[in-house]
Amino acid sequence: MKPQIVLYCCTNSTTFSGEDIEKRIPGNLADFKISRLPCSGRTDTLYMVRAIENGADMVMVIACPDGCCQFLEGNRRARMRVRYANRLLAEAGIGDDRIHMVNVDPADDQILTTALQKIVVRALDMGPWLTTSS
Amino acid sequence: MPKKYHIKPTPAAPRFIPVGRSGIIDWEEDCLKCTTCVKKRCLYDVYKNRAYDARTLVDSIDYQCKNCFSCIQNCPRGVLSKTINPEFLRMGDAYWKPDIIHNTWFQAETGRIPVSGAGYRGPFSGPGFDAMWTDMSEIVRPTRDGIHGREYISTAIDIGRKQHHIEFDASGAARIEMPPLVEIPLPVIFNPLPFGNIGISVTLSMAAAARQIGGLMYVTPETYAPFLKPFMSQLVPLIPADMDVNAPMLQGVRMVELHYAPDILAQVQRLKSHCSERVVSIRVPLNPDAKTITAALTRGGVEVVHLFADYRGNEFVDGDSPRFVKDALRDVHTHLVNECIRDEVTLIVSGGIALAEHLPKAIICGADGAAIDLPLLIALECRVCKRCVTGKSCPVELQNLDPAYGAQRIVNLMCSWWSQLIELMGAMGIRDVRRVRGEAGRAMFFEDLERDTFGAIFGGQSK
Amino acid sequence: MTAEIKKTASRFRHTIGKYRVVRGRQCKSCAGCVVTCPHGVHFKAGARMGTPRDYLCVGPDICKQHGTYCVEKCPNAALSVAINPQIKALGDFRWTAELLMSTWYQAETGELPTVDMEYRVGNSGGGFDKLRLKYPETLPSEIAADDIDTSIELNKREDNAHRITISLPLYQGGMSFGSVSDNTMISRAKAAMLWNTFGCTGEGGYPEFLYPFDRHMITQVATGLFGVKEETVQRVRIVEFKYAQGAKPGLGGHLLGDKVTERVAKMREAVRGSALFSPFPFHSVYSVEDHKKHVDWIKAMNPKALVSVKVSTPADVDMVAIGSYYAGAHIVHLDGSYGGTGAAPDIAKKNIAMPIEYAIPKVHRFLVEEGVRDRVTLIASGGIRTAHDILKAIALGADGVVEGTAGMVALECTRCSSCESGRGCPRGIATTDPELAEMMTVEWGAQRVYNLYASWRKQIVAELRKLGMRSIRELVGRTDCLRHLDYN
Amino acid sequence: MRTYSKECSAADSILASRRRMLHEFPPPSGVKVEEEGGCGVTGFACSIPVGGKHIFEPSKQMHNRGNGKGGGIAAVGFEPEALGVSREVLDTHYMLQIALIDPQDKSVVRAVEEEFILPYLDIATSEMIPTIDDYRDIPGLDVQPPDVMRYFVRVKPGVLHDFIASNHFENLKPDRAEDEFMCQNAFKLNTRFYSTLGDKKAFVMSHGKNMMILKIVGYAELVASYYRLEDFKSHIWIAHQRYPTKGRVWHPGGAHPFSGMHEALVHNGDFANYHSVCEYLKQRNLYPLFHTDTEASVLMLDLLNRVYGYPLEYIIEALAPTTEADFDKLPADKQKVYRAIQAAHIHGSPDGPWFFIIARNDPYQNQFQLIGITDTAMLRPQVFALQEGDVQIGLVCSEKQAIDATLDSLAKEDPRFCTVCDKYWNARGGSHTDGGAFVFTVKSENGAMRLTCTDKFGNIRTAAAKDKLLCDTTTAVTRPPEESYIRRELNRLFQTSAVDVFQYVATAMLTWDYDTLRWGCSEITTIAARGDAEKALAIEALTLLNDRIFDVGDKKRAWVLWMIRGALKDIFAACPAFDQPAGGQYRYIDFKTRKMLRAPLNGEKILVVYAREFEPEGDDCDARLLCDAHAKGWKRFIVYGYRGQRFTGNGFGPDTGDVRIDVYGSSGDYLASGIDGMEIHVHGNAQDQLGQIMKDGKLVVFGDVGQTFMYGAKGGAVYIMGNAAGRPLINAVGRPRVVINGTALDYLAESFMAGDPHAGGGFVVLNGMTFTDNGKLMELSTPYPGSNLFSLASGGAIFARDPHQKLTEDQLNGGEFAAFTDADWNLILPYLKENERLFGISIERDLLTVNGVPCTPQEVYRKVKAVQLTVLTGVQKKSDPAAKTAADV
Repeated sequence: MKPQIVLYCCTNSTTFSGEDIEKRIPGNLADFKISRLPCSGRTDTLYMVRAIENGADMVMVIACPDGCCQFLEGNRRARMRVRYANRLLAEAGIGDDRIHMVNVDPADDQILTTALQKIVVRALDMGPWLTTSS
Repeated sequence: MPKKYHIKPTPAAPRFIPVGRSGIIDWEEDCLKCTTCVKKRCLYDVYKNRAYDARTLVDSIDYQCKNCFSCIQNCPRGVLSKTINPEFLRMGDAYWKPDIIHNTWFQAETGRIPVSGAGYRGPFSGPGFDAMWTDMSEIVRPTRDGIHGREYISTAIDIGRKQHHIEFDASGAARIEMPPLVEIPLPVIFNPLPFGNIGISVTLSMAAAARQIGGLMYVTPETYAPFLKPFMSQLVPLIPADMDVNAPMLQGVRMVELHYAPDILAQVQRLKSHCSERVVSIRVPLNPDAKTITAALTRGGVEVVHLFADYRGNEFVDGDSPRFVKDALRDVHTHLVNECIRDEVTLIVSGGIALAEHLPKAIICGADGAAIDLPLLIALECRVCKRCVTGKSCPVELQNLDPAYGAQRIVNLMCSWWSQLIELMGAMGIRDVRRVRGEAGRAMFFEDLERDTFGAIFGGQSK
Repeated sequence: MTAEIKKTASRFRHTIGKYRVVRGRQCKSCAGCVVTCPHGVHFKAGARMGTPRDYLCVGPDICKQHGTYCVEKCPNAALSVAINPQIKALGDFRWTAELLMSTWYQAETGELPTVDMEYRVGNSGGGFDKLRLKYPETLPSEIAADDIDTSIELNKREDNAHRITISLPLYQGGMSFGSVSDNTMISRAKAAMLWNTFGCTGEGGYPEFLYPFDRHMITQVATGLFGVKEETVQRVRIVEFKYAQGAKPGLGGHLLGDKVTERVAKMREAVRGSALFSPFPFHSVYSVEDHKKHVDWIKAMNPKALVSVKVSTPADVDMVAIGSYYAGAHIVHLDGSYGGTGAAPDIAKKNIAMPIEYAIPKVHRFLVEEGVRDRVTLIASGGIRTAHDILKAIALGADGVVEGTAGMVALECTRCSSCESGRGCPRGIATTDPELAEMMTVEWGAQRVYNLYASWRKQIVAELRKLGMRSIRELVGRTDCLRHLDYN
Repeated sequence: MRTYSKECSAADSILASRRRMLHEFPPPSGVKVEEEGGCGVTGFACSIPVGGKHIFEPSKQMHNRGNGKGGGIAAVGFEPEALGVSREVLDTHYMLQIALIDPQDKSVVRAVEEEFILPYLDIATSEMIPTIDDYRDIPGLDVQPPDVMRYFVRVKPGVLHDFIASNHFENLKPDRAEDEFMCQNAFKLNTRFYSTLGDKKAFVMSHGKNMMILKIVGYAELVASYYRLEDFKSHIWIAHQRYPTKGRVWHPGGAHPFSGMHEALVHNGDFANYHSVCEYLKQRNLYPLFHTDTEASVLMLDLLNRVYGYPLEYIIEALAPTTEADFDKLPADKQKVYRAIQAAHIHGSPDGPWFFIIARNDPYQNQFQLIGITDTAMLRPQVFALQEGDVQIGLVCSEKQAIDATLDSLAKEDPRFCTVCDKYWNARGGSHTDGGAFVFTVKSENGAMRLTCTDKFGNIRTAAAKDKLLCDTTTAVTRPPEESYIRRELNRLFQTSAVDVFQYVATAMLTWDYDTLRWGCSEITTIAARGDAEKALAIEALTLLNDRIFDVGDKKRAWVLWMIRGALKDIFAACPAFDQPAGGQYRYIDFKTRKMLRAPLNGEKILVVYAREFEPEGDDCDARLLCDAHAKGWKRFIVYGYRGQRFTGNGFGPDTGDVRIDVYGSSGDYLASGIDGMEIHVHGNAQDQLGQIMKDGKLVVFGDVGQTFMYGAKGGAVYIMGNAAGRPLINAVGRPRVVINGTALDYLAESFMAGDPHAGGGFVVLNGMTFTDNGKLMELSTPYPGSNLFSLASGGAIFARDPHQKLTEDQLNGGEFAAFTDADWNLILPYLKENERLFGISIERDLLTVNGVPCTPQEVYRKVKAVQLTVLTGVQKKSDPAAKTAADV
C-alpha cells in the first residue's frame, strides 16, 4: 500500500501536473491527488483535516513565495491554517507533521522537488496513520 | 408522417459535484461574527449549501456561486474574495472549452435551453462555427413559433437515396418501388466515442437514449455485444466492407455503414443484394478529395455518405492549415449541387459538433444530418480530461454509471438541442429541417460581412 | 432632484477596484497614509484606520512617479498593493472588468476614472472593440465646449406628427414592468427626463408610476401586445413597435407562471400564476404590406405620435429598414444581436442575426442610395457600452443610439446574468421581490444614471472638439473619422 | 442495387438538353441575393371573355398592398379578331412578347430578331403592342413602360427537327419538343439581353399560346390603360400589385407575373428558403435570371408540370406538402404517393409565406385554368369566390374587396353578373379537405364555354345557386298582382316591429319572384321616407333580411341580397346631409361633405357615413372622421359603402360604452381594434385583424372573420355568425368571451391566457355549425379541422360543440379535455342566448339537437382547458444556473 498524498496547489505558484510529479519523484512511491486552488489561502483547516480523515496519509499545501500572493496574504494565512490543522491532528493522536507546506519559487524549481521528495520520505517514514487502512 | 415529436426531459442531478467557474476565498479568521452575515443573506444560499467532496476534492460552492459579488462587496471586514477557479479553466482543450462543457452539463441535467440575462458575453466572432451567424425573419416574412410545440416544426429527416423525380403511371401510382428510407425525428446520430467508452454502461446509456428519442447509434464490431440485441433497430453497424452478411450484429438493423475503400461500390452491391431494404452508408474522411469521392459514390448509386472530420472539426490533411468542417462540407455540398446530384444522396457529417447551434450550422453548410460523439460523453459528466486514454481512472467513474440515468442525461441533452434547433429554425421562419439543408442564404459568414462592411469602408485587405 | 452631477457612492460597503490594498496588523493607525495618498484611499474611522477604499487606488506605478506611494511611505510597512485578483472573475469579453469598473466610477462621479482603466472598449476582438476614432491631421480650430450641440431630431419626415429634439444622441431601451423593479424603472425615466430624452415602458404595460414622465416615455407595442391599449398608445409622443430584439432575434419569450405576480398580472391584464407568452412574430404582420397597415394602425390611434420600428439585424436588414421607412416609420431602430438586457437563450444571443457594427453601415448606405436617409432617423442599439461606442455607431451611420445595459451597470449591475434565478436580481435591479427592490432608492438610481450620461456627454463633446465638429449631427456616416485596427 | 444510369425518361432528356444549352449560354455565376417585397394579387376566370377594364378596379382596390413600383397583368384565352389573327393561328402559335426596356433604342429589336427570332421561328404576324401616345398622360406613371413586340410564331420545321435529333427527343411528342425549344430560346434571349449585359435591354415577357403578360413600373391597372386593354377581351385575367421593399426601380423585369411555358404566375409572399430552392433548380439546370422567388416559383411549376409531367394534384403536393393531422387523414394509397413526392421534392418546396395565382392555357387539353394555391400555414390572405349562372365567374384575391370591385365593374357592363357571389371561401393550406388549392377551369362543353371549380383532389365545388332562376335587372320594376295586399301587410307590420316585417318578408320570399321582391324593397324604402321611426324600423328589418340566412326559394340568394342591400343604400343615401335642411335624428356625411361635420344639434343622433370615397387609412380616412365626430358628441354611427377602408372604431379612446357603429359593405382590416366599451355590428363578412387588443365592448359579425381575429384582446363579448380564419384569439388575455358558430382554419386560441373562466376569465364557444343554402343549420364534418387547438395556452377555456367526439388529443398542445359541468353550461348559456337572439341559432332546436334527437349540454359540448406544463410554471430545482424568465427585461 503506497502512501496517499493530497496536494493543495495554488495555481499561481506552479502549474505542474501528475506527469510532472512522476518526473520529480521517480519510482512511483506514492499516490498523489492534486487539487488546484485559486490561492493557497483557499485551504481551509477543516478540509485539510477532512483529507486526512478520508484516508490521506499526508497533505501538502503548495503556495507562492512570501510577499507574492495575489491575494497579498493568502499564503500567510495558509501557513497559519497548516499549523493549526497539525495541532488538531496532534491532539487527535495522528501526529503534528502530516500536513506540510511549501512556498515555491518560480525561479528555483528545486524547492518544489525537494519538498515533494521530503513529504514522500516522511510519509513512508511515518506509515499510514490508520492501522486498519486497506 | 411522425406524430408530433416530443422529447420529455426529466431532471437528472449530477452524481459528482461539477467543476465550477468561481473560486471563493474566505478568511474566516477575520470574521466579526456579525448577526446579519452576508453569507446567510446569499440569494442563492450557496454558503448554506456548500459541501466539500473529499473524493473529488471539490467544494460545491464553486459550482453554485452565481458571481453576483454581493457577499464580497458587503462583508464588513472584506473577509471574502473570489477569482476564477483554475480547475475550471483547465477542463477540456482548445476546442472543447470549459464553457462548452459547462453548457452541456447544464442541458444534460435539466433538459432545458441555457438562458441568461444581460446580453451576450463572448467574443465578437471566432474560428469554426463561431464565424457564422444564422438569419432571422422579420416584417417581410414571419418567424415561426415552434417552441414548446406552439406550432409544429418538423425536425425529421430521411436517410437514404432520393429520387430526382418520380415516374407515375396513368392511375397516378409510382411506376417503380421507392428506395428504402430511414426516417429519424431529429437529425442526429450517435457516433462512436473517440475515448471514454469505458465499460458497457456508457454504450448502454447511448443505446437506450437513442431508442427514447427514436434515433440511431453507430456501433463498431469492437463494441457490439449481445446486450445490445434489444436495440437492433437503433443500431447502425459501422463495419469493415467485407464483413459477413450473416454476422449477428447485422441482423435487424435498418442501416449499415462501411468505411470507404476504393472498391467500395462492389461491397455495397454485395450488401444490397443480400438485403435491399437496408440503407447502406459510406464513411468518407473529410479532406480535399472528399468532394470527388462523394460525387463518384453518388453517381455509383450510394445512398448515404458520412463525411467525418477529426473530433476538433478539422479535415484530415497533411500540413498545418486544415479546413474546418463547415468549410470542407460546404465545398462538398456545392460540388454536388454543381454536379446536379446533391439531392440524390444523404450526407451525414461528424467531427467538432459540440454545441446545439453547430447542428443547424452544419445543416446549413450542406449536411442532411450530423453524428455527434463527445457531447454525449460530456452529458455523462465527462470532464474531457482524457485520463482514460492512458488507462487512468475516470474522475466521474463512468464505469459505474447507471445506464438508465445515463440515458436520461443524454435524452435531456438531446431535448435541449432539439428545442434550440427549433428556436433557430423558428427565427429563420423555416418549418422543416430538410429545407434548412444547404440554405446558405439564411446564414451570414464572418468573412463576407467583414469584407462587405469594414472592407468596403477601410479598403484593402484585413491584416 | 435637479439636473446636476452629484457624487453618488456605491450602495455596497466595498467597491471593486483595479487594485487591492491591504492594511496589515503592523498598522499603528498613525494616519500618515491619509496624508500621503491624494486619492482618498486611506481614511481614519474613529481612532482606528478604516478598511482602505482601494477602488480609488491608482496603482503603484503612478504613485511611485508622484511620490505618493503609501506602501513605501508607511513607517511600519503595514500596507501592500497589488492588482486585484477578483477582477478575473468579473466581466467578460464584451464588458471587461475594467469597463464595468470605469462605468461604475462614472455613475458615481460623473467623471472619467482617475484610475488607469480602459473605459472606451471591451475585449471582444471585433466590431467596436477594433474601431478607433481618427482625428484630422491638421488640428481643427478651437471650438468652445458650450458651442457643441449633442442634440438630435427624431422626426425627419416633416409630416403632421410631433417634432421632437432630444438633448443627447441617445434614449433608453425598453425594460418591462415585472422584469425590473419599480425603482429601477422610475430612476431611469427620471434620468431620461432630466436629460430631455426618452425612457421606454418595455412590453409589460404602462404602470401608473410612469405617468408623470409621459412626455418622456416611449411605449412599446410588442408581439405579445400585453398591456397595450388605445389609452396607453394615446398617452405618449413616441410609440415603438418591437418586431424583434437583439438579445433573441426572431424569438418570443415567456414569463413563467410563478413570476406572474398579482401586480404583473394586473398590468398585463392576465391572471396571476398563469404563464404569459409573446409569440415570435407579430401575427398580424407577415409581410411588408401588413407592416404598413400596422404602422397605419398606430397612426389611427394616435395621429401625432412618432412611430419607431425596432427591428433586429437579419441578412436583409437594409430591406427591412427601407420597408419600414416606406411604411411610414419615423424612427428605424436597429437592435444588434449582441445586446439586450433581458433573459434570453444563449444560443440566440450568440448566433442569430448580425452584430450592430455590420448592420449600421449596411442600412445607412442603403438609405443613402435610396435617397431617403435624411427623411428617417436611424437609431442603433445592441452592444452600445460607452461614449466611444456611441461616437463609433454614429460615425458608421446612425443618428443616435439606445442604451440599456450600460444604465444597468450604472446601477451596479455586475452582469452576473442570472437576472431571475431564485428570488431575482441580487443587486435589486431586475427584480420584483419587494425586499430586494428596497436595495435601491429612486434618488440614488436616477442620479447614478444621470451621472453616467453626464460623463458620456462630456466625452462626446471632447471628441467632437478634437474632430472639429460643432454638432453630433455632423458625425453621422463619417466613416473617415474611424480606423479599424485590422486594416491599414 | 439501383445504379445511377436508368432508362432515359423524357424528363431526363429535357434536363440533359438544358445542360448542353447552359454550356453555350452560361448563366450568371453565384446565387444572387433575392429581391424582396410584398404585394396584393387578384384574378378571375370567366366563362365569357371580358375586357381588361375589369381587372382595373380590383387592382386599384389593392393600392395599399403595393407601392406603385411594379405592377403586371396576365390574360389567357382571347378572341382571335382582337389580335388580328385567325382562330387557328391563335390556337397553334406561340404569342412571343418581348419587352424592350428602352423604347428609344431601336437597335435592340433588330438585334433580338436577328439573333433569336428570324433564324429559328416562322412568324405568322407581328406588331408592336399599341400604347397610348405619352405615358405621362397617365397620372401615377413615372417610368415609361417598355415597348412590347408581339410575334405569333412557330418553330421552323427544320430547326425543330434538328433540335429533336440533337437532343434525343425522340421519346417526346413534337409539340412538347417545340415547347422546350421556345423555353430554351427565351432563356438564351434573356441571358443575352437581360442578365449578362451591363445594362438590361430586353427580355421575354411571355411566350405561351393564347396567353400574354404585360408589366410596368407603376400600379397594375395602369398596364391596362397604357397598353389600351380596356376593351380587349379575355377569359382569364390576373393582376399583381408589387410592393418591392426597395424603392428605386426603373424597369419592370422584377415585376409579376412571371411566365413559365403557357402559364403566368403571380405570387404574394416571400420564401424563407430561396437559396436552397434555387439550388434545387440548379440541379435541374434551371437558373432564375430576375432574382425573385416568383421566377423561381414559375420555374418550379414548369419543371413539375411540363418536364416531369406531374398531374396538378401532385404538383401542388410537391409545392405544399400535406403534414400533421391532415396527412394522417388521407387514404393509405395517397399517403404512400405523397410520402414519395415529399421525400423527392422537399428541397424544392418553398417555406415561409406564399400564395400563387396561376393563369394558364393548357393547349393539350384545350382548356384555360385559373389556379390559386396557398402555403401550408396560410400565411398570406386569400379569398376564393364563385358565381354560377348564365355566365359563370370564379375569383381569387388577396382581399374580399377586390372580388367585390371586380363584380361591381362587371355588373355595370353586363347585368348578368351579380355584385354578390354565390359562395366565398378560404382554402386550407396543405389540408386533406381541399389541399389548399382551387382550380377554375374554362372549357368548351357542347360548344359553349363553361367554368368548373375543383379543389386539389379534383373534387368539384359548386354553388347550389346553379339551378336557380336567373335575374334580369335591366327591366323596370313592375307592380306585382298582389300589390295592395303586400302594401297593406307591410304598413300594418310597420306598426308592430322590425322583426315582424322581417319575418313576413322572409316567409313571403318563398313565393315572391325577383320582381316582387324588387318592388317590395322599393315599397319599404318609400315607407322609410315617412319619418325617423319608420326609417329606423326599415333599416332594422332590411338589416335582418341582409344578416339572416333563410330560404329564398327558387331565387339566387346573391340577387336577393343585391336587392336588399340596394334598398338599404337608398335609405341611407336619403338621409339629409349637413348642408340640407334639418330633419330628425339622421345626418348623412360623405367624403365631399366631410368638412361640414359638426356636433349633433336638435335631437340629431345618428350619423350616416358613406365610406366609399374615403381613403383606406391616414388623415383622410373615414375612421378618423368617426373619431372626430365622436369627439364632437356623436354616439351612433351607420357606415356603409365600404370598400376595404380600415381601422373602423379605432382611436376613440377609453370608455365608449355609449357608442354604437353599424357597418355595411366590405369593411376593412383592424375593425374594432382596441375598442373599449363600444358596440360594433358588422353586417357581412369582416376582414383581418379584427378586435386586436380589444379591451371591452361588443362586436357582432354577421358573417366570417379573417386572420388573427382578436389578437392580444383583453376582453369584450364577441359573436361570429360564420367562421374565423387562422389564429383567432392568439395571445388574448383578460376576459374575452367569444361565440364562433362556424369553425376556424387553425391555431385557434394559441397562447390563450385568459385566466379561469369561472373567475372572470375568458372563453371561446366553438359551435362548428354552418348554414345550408335554405337557412337550416347543419353540423360541419368536424367542429375543428386544424391540427393545432389551444396551443401553449395557459388560461381560459374552449367549449366546443362536438357531440360525435371528433376532436382528438392530438390537436391539443397545451390543452386537455375536461369534464363539461353544469357550471360550465351556466357560464356559456347567457352568451348562447344572445347568440340565438342575434343570429336566430336556437339553443334548443339547433345546438342541443343532434341527428334530430334532443340532447343534454353535457352530451353535446366538450371543454378544453389549459394544462400547466411544468416547464412553464417556473418550479425549478435549486441548482439551476439560470431560469428562463421575462419576455424582455
